[in-house]
Amino acid sequence: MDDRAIDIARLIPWLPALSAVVCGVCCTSRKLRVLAAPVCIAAIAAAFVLTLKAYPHVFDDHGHGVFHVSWLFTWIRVGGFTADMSYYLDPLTMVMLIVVTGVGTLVAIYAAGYMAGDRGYARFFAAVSLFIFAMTTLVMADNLVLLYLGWEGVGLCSYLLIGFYYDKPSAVAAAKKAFIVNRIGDLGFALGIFLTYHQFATVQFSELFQILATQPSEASTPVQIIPFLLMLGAFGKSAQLPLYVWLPDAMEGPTPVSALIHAATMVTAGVYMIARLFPLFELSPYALPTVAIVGTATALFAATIAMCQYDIKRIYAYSTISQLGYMFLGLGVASTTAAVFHLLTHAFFKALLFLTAGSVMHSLAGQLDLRHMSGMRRKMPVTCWLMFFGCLALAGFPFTAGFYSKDMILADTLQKGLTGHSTLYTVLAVAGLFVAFLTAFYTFRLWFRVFMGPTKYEMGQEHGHGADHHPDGVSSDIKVEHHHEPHEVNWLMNAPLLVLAAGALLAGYLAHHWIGDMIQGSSARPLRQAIGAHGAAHHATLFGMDLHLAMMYISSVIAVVGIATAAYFHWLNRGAADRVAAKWAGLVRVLANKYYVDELNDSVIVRPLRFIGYLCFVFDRLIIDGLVMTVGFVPRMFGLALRPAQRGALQGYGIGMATGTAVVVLLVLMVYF
Amino acid sequence: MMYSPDQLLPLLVLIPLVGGLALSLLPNQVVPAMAFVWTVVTLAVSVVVACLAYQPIDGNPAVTFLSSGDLFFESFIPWVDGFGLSFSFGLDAISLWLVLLTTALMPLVMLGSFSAIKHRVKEYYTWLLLLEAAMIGTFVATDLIFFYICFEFTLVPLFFLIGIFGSTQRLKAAKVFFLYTFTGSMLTFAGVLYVAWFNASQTGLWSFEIAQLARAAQAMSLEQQTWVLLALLAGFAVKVPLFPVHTWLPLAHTEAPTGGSVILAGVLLKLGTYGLLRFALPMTPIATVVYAPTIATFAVVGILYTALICWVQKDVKKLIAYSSVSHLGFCVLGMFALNTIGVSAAVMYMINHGLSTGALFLCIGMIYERFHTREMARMGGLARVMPIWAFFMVFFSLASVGLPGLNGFVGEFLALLGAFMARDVLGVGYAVAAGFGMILAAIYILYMVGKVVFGPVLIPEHDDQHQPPYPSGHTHGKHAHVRDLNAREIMTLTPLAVGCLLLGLFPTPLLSSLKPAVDKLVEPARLVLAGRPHGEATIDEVTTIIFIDPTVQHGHPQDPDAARHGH
Amino acid sequence: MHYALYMASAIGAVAVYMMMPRRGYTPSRIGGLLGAMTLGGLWLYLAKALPATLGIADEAFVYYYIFSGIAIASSVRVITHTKPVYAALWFVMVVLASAGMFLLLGAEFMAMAMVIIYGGAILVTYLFVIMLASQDAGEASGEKGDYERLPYEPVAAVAVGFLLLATLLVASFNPAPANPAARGESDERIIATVLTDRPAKRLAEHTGAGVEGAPGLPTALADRASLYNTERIGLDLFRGHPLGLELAGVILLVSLAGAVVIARLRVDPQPDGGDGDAAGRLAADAV
Amino acid sequence: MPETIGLHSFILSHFLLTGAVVFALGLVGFLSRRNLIVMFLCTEMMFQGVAISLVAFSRYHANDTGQTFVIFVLTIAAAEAALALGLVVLLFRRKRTLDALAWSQLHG
Repeated sequence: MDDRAIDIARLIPWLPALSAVVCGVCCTSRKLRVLAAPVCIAAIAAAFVLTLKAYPHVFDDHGHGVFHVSWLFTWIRVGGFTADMSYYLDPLTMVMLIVVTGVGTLVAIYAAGYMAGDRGYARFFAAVSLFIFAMTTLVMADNLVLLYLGWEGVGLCSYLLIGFYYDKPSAVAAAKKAFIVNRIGDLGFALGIFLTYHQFATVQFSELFQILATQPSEASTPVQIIPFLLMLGAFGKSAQLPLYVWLPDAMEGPTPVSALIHAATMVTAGVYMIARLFPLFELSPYALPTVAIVGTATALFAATIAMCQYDIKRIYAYSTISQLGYMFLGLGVASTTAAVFHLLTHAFFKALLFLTAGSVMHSLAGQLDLRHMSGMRRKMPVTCWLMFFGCLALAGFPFTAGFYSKDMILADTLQKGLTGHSTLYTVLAVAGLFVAFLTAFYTFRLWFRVFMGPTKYEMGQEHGHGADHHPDGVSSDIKVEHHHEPHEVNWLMNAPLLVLAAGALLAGYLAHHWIGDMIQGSSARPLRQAIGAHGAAHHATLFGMDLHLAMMYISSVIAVVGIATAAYFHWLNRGAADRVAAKWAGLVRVLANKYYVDELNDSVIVRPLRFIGYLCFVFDRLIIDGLVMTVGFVPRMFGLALRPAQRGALQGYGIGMATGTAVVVLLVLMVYF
Repeated sequence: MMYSPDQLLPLLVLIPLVGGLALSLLPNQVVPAMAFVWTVVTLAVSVVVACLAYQPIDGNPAVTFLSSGDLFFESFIPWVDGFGLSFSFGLDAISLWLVLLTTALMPLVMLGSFSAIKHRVKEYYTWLLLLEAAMIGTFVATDLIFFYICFEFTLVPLFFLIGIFGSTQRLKAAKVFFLYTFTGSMLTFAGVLYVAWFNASQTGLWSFEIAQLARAAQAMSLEQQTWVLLALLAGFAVKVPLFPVHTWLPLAHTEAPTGGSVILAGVLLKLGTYGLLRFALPMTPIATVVYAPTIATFAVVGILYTALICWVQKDVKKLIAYSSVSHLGFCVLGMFALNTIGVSAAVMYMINHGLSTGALFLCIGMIYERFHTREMARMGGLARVMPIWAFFMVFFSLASVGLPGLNGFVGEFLALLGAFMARDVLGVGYAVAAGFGMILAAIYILYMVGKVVFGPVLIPEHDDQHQPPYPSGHTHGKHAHVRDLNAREIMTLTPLAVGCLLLGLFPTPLLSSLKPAVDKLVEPARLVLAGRPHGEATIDEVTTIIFIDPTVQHGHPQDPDAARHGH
Repeated sequence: MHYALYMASAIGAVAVYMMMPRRGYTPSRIGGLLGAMTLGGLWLYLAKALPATLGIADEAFVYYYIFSGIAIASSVRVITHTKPVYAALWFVMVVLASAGMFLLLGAEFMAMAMVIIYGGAILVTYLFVIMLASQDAGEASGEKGDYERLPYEPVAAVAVGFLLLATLLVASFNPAPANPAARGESDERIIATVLTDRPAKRLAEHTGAGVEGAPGLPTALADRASLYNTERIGLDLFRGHPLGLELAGVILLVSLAGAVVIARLRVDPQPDGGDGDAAGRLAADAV
Repeated sequence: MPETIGLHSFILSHFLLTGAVVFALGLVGFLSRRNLIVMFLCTEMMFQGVAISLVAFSRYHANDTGQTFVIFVLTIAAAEAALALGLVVLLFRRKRTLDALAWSQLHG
């Protein structure tokens, strides 16, 4: 096989980068603005095509996964430390690239319609292109530092896109929050990189994995700390406890952004990173359980909050956090296949859900509140059924994509619990099942509320999505229609949704085995703590069945029960829901206020820190500067005391001079006589 | 006979000096343009110097002037022979890059000042050119006294730039700036004179050649070195400025005219770090090793402390000024890691900070020129009315925050890595603590960007009280027509943006050219460290706490290369 | 002897202070008496130690007391008189008295030059200026008399002046021994070049070569003694210090030009004064 | 003639005493009198004191250069008189007073 044929993959990040520059140029002129979307779509699509072209090269002749390092140029080299612009291509990279460029293309096409007429049209596509550049760099990076570049790069794009409607203070605040919370995680990541270099003297994956393969299973303490530091970065980027707070607020961005960045791709970077560095995580006996526990806790936590939210996008945001929790659970039980599989299916159905939510929002002039809409299926039939498929997948309805992947995670967890006789994993699996029920419930709560029941709606306050961004009078036809009544969106926007819906329904079934092969051929393959490492003989059974099969039955039941419950409370008998809510008013209030975590953060971290800032400032001005000024005060006093001597009278100086002379002469005389 | 490039360095100092003096002969109208052209000429000469430095010697592309780490292009103009005084010039990679930074910033400063300075034009540009001469002189001097003369002379032009062209509190600022830094550097002068005396008493010959003094000073006892190090710190730490002697900086920065702020942040602060690099490391290696943790502690405290202060500022310029203190903390931290990575990072950081913070000051200056205010509460959402400006502002803010791909990241990351790797000197605790500075940097910069660039549009009403003493010619009635950047302003910022991006993506030509020189600087400290037994009190306690088991830690090899073989 | 000198200085200071003009009563007579007694006392005290050989004619030494007394007394009047014209005239007395002392010292040329240049030329200039400046000073301000009459910090001035005097006196009464080698290179050159062709007779008068029993002088001294004071100064000035002479001429020329320029400046009267640009304006007005 | 031999040092001291007193009195006058003209007069008096000392030394060392110096002193005094008096007249024309304190513009 010709190794260098794969080098064409090096262009994958740079096409979107070029597109970002071109779109940036488009920003400057109103005439060029319309070019931005085609350029961006073309670039991402081209990247997708390149991905497909490079795809065959990551397998050897026997179909086993191999890796290639494709060197582009020297980036940082100093004193033995090397971090180059080079790309590491293996099956895991390919999976991620397909998700990123594939979903990216679809979302970009959707956005071309969705953002039409927006004042920041070109700016949007510039940022999206930049994001694709950063994200592809992230998944293709050959070393930790380049990964970090992509990592921070996607954070930047997230910042720019959340704050896209920068006239809205809430959007700016959300953007800032996202960046800063991510930075906290990034610090952990950076320290992890330092420690990795410190311990292994390299940050390049190919070398690192080679070293790790020969590591003794009893790793030293510093080595065991590395995964915990990296984990912090992953938690920040993938919105896990306790660093999840930025993601719900990130919904201030345009909906395609929420779909692409905050659901399908960027937030899964943490999952990718742990999967990529799985050999490192395996070195510590505590790292993976921690990941699993945090993942499950996050899943549960976010799912409960999602139960009581009314904002469609926020519900999906919490749902995303919850689903990411599942992925971390999958990683935590060393089932990287399941985690990446869920990542893949989630990308499809969550992107679909966000984009359909965007369609609803689009047609209701920015209205997102569940309480102000109902029975929309008559107005927007296509959107209605597209979202239905997405909801099915999210709820884990049998044979949809989410069903397979979620199932695999839960089954692997349970298996680990049963075969290893570990109570922890059993509990986690049960909790995961409970979250599955909650997921099915809140998903369909939303769908029934929006599309079922009597047709009733209030248009949003805003003329578009976000603030009024048409002061220059540029307004599309769609915007004018807003003022009349809701409508179905055009087919430019619906076409990508159809593809996504197909993915949401079929990806699970189709990719079921493929993903396993891909992961087994990559660095994410568990070596030490693989499930069933003790051999097939210990393959656990449940109710006399193969565990995976049993889990399918269980979760199917749970999904159906969840959907049925939601149907009862939110479609057939909405009054009952209100009564239940009234009965549990306290709990509902806590959940509706997201456990008051934002308030807690504000009063425990932000305000005290800012107060310390003020204290420092005062200290700086008064004490430190004061001290310096006091030091300066002493000569000043001397000066003040001597000042009368210099009063400008000629004879005053004369007296001084004569005195000086006399004293000097006197001194000389005293010495000599 | 081949042309000798040795005379280029005196020329490099003389060009701006002569240019500055010659400006006074020109009519007022052409002064700004001529000053600009003149700095471009200087830039061209410095680029020629750089090209010659990179030229292969004897046709071997691997061997250039830079590859040995020695001084090159040395030349001497005798001065006082009896005391070994001469105007001696020489370059190594570190000074070459700093000279390039100086000469590259200067034309931009000139360009950025065209509309801001309308009165006493001639003085302004004359002082700037003299300042450039002094700064270049500081970087190329290899004679102690010559270095010191140039170092001190930088104060004079800046004193007048702040005092004449600054804003409301300019006189106080100029005075504080001058006295603060001057007092410190007098002590430094005493310290280096002591070293010169020591050298004379050892060798019987007076010499002020820095390299010779460094060789001689290494023979001093720890106590002597400590005093010398203290004296060096008195001048250079004030100049950097290192916490807690930083309080002159916010005032000076805030009150200085834009051009002055840019030069101050861009180059003058680097004189402090450059001084530490040139003197502290080679002259007092023992004291440096012993006190590196102390100095680094001050650096780290400064990083966090000033970052927190930045967050509560109301004045944009003051915020950026305080952020300089925070940033240079990273630089000092990297430097006192005393390893190749850290010191290279420190040099890289000097250049990065010069570019990005200089550019931020230019951006703020453009706002000040339009609105005559720097208060964040009075402006907002400028992205709506000045999108091009907003682009640059956000770009440079991100460079300042250390976004990978831009220049700030490389320096910051490597400085932290250097501190992290320097187990014998600093250690993990310093890197972790300084790492929180990265978070705080994001907080305050985004806070500023969020207030000024984003948010609802708020354009400051013009306020007479905030009018500078010499208002620009630009009319500013109702802000109905806030104009975005014009071509000249874009031309001012674009080179800096390109520089940030280039250094962010291709730092290696810089880093690899620095390596020989940096290795030379680090060598004395490395020897001291090599001679010291492990496990003494120098092993960082914080490391021990983080790595619960100290025995594991001691078992690990110090050297990354050794580690590679070990595993 | 030091203590006597210190004490005399102190008492003299008190005396001069008493004679300083001031508001109200000025005990100038008492001060004058005290000063005279101090000077006289000091001389008497010193006279006890007078050596046998003075170096000048014994009978002439009386004149020293006379001339010196006049010079000192006149000096005191110069600084204590409230009218500038009188001060100037008293200064003429100082000049005349010191010319007398020059005669005692055998410096006839200097004595004459003093009288002519100082007493004749410079002082007359002063008198002109005083008259020029005083003529309408009366109308300018009501406080006219104050600055003429009232001294500026007399205590400090007197204290400092007499402190310096005391030190000078102590130094004066401990002179280094006369040094024949002080004869400069110039002297040697003069003798070697100029005096070679002087009439042998005049030399002989001083060396005693032609006169029997005359005490005679060593040749070196006789060389000089054979010339008149004026001749010697002329030789010393023109042969020994030609450069200084030229410089003096240049200085005089420059000051002449300067005086002309200054005299031609036109200034606006500014009774209240107070601006720092005066010098600048002067320069600007200069033609 | 015997008087052309050097003076006895004690006699020299007498002349020096006179010179010193005249010089000191001139100094006192310069420092205390406020009339610009009288102040300059006092400086002339200080010259006079110095001149006496110089001539006495000239005799003491039997060296004529002392007297030559007096000529230079005279020259300077003349030059000073010309310039200083011109300036005094100028200052007087400006302020209409000869008070030295009228020209003190620093207020310490």
